[in-house]
Amino acid sequence: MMLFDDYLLLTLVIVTALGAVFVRDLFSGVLTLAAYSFFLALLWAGLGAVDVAFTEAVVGAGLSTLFFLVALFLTSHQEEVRKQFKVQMMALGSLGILGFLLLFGSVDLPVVGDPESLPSKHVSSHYLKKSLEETDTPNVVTAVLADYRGFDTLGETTVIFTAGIACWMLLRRRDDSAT
Amino acid sequence: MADIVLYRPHFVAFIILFLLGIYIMVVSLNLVKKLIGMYLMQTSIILFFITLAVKKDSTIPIILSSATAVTPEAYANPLPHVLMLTAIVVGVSTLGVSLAMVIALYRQYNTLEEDQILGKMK
Amino acid sequence: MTSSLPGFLFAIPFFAAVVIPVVGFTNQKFCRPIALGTLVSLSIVSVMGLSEVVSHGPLSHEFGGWAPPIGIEWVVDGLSGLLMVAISIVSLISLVHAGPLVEKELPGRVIPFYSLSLLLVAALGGMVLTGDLFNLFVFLEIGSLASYVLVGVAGGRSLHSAFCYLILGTIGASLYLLGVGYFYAETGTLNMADLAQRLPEVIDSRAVLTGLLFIVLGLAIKMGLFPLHGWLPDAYTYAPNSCTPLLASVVTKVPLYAFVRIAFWVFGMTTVSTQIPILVVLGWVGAVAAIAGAYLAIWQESFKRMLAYSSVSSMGLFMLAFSLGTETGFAGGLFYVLADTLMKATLFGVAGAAFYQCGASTVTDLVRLRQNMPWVSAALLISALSMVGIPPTAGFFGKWHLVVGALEAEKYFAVAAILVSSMLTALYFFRMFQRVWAEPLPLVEAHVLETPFPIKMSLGVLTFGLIALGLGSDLVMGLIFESAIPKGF
Amino acid sequence: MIRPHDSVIVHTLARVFIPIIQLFALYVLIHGHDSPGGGFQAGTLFAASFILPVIAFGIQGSLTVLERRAIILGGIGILLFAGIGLIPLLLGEEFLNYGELPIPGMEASARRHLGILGIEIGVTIAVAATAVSIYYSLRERGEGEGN
Repeated sequence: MMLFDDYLLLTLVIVTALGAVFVRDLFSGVLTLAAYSFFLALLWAGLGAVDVAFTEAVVGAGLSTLFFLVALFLTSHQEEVRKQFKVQMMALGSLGILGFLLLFGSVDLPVVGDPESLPSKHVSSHYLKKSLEETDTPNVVTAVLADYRGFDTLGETTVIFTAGIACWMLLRRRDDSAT
Repeated sequence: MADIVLYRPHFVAFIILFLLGIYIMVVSLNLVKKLIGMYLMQTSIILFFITLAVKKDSTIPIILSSATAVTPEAYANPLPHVLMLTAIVVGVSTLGVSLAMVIALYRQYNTLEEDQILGKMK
Repeated sequence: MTSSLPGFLFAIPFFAAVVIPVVGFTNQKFCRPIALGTLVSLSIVSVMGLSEVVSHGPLSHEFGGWAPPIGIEWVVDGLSGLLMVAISIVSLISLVHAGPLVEKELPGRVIPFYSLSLLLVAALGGMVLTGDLFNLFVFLEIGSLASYVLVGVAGGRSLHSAFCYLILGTIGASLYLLGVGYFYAETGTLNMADLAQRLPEVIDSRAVLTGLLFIVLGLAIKMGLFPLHGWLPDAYTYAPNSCTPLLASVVTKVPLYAFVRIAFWVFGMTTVSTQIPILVVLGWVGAVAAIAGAYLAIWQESFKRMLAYSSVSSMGLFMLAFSLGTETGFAGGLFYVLADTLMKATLFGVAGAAFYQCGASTVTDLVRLRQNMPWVSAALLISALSMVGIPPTAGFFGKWHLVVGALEAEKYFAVAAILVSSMLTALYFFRMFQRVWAEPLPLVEAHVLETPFPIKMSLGVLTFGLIALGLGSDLVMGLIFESAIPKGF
Repeated sequence: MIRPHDSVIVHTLARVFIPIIQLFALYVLIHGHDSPGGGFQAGTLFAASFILPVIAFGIQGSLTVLERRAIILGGIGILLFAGIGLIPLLLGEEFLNYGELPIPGMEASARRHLGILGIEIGVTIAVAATAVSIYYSLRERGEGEGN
């Protein structure tokens, strides 16, 4: 499980994330973010989550980078970095507490990859055992996504529909919507 | 504390990305840089969920033939994958709406820096 | 008892919200009738649902035909049925009130306004009725996206406050999702009822404790609890007047409901107050929030900003009421939530009408209200009296039950906090009374057009509702005691 | 705004890639059952294949009218999804219960298979149209609109 590629991919993900954040020019920051999404997609494919990797590569890296680039085309590329010492200290302090809370809570979490952990036994064993005979779909993730928890997917499509209406309401010119 | 780093490297990566994302969202004055931080925070939570779904030496959750009885230990846990498909799309939708706001703000105040916007609003 | 009623409770607002843009492109006049017709039928179905719950017990609906831990389940019980009725009625009145305001404020954006409002109502209904933690996150996101945009659509300052609301709201929603992830890691299930059974074995693990802390933090940001309320005053002050009655009266109360559902139904009363003493901490936070919110409201010059800070103060009162730990305290808190929904809808409706009629936005130019808008000033008078807590109105009975519950629980700091915050509320509302009624009339006779009928009717219905809720308070309290109290009291 | 790209390479490559992207999107949609893929991935690929010509060849008149109405297609996609879910509810069963879809001569699991394919198509239409609509709104610089 702890093969070499996991450590490599994790470091690549963190390095590109730091790059995307601390570079001054927004244009290269966004493109580093696209690289970050691709390495993340590779990492998830390695962890066995192929559907999520596919979606992250297409929706996460493709669509978000497209939206970022369109926004940057219409606004400015440069970011004037100014030090604001007080806010940084306050943020570092509160994030230190949040980080300690995360570490404090992580001790009892199941070890990565142990098949005896409760999430892998309780509900998901039913999905794995029964999904082929109940829904005729080999891909269990599609079966769970569309059938067992199909209502979540309906909510998810509504989320992207709400975003579509929202962008129409915020940006469209006054004349074209008065049809 | 040492075993966390050794046995759960993914979890350490999640903590780093999550805190980095929130730090940038709070501290940076540039609106687009805040959204880059938001994107990092949302994808780090997806990393946390996917590490819950991993099983030692298991394949992807696609069951081709129902002839042999299916042993759940041989396949990764499909439920977090489904949840994270939703989280990715939610992240992209929130990003779309926030970029629409950034463009509308730029159209009005001609800057992406929050302090200049506050200055012009007064 | 499985029934298809919750399915219709979701389908009615959802289908209307999706059909409106499709139909609206052909003819813009259809949007308002579809929206109002949908909300009327939603109110009727939710009242039918509540009466069925009272007579036959909770109704459940398994989506996709799968039993709960496998599929997603919706449950309508006393608490969620009551809130669903409140949401549907108040959103109906807010949309009736918003009719003329939308024509004036957002001329080119009538279709998306009605579509987003119905999506917001469907999302709030979804959050109230769902029995699945991740389903609640999905509807939380839909509702949040709709309310970010409804706040920011007036452009200029409201855009910046909407952007801050979006950033803080996304942090809150992500913290909630993280908390759900910790629960899933420990118990392997997402269904609330199933989680409640599986929690006692893992209750002392640190992951569950941090999961609960993250969920409380995330929902506290969403509901605008005092230390994390930064987005609320700007958002409600600069939001367009057609959207504030709906936003201010219901949107912050649904995350509070989600916290109550998780704390009392999933964790149970005893674990939340003794093993993980989160209720005690939240009691103190609520007390501080009630006093601080009321104190900050005194110094505000803009009327809507004063109301925003009074919303922060009443959110503190709700958290205080639910953390008292006695049945009357819980029931009093729930009754005060219903009363506050009506009060905030009326007050923000009056603010919107005042701005629409004569451009009055600060407390001092509310005096024009008295001069040429008798209906609206009557609504302002009654809702302000109800906020202060004068007998015939619902506000008095709400605060009365809160004080009785606090005394029963022997939590004297809570009693002190309720009384001090009520006095501060009385202070800034009497200051407003003095400005509006005691000041001499301004000499110049401003030409003011007659208040349009939808605004007069909606403010009238809300004011009548306030008094009816006050007089019928024992009926509502009886309903709450009978079907909305969690086990373990 | 975004002028058509002037280099020939982009034009020819775009002309080559657009049909391939659409074919791949159809493959992803149809094979969502037994290989990774499904509604969202296929919808986003379709959106990419609609946005690429606008970037490469600039904005033609007809395309702008289509893009302005894209949100309606999104609504129709969601109505297809929710409509398939509503039929069982109207028959007295649960919402989204594909086993009860009134398709004669099929047992429940085959009906569910069809129901899943149906909603994947609905999701693909919704996501493709809404992504194009969001792209159009973001790119649309209303001159002097300054709300």
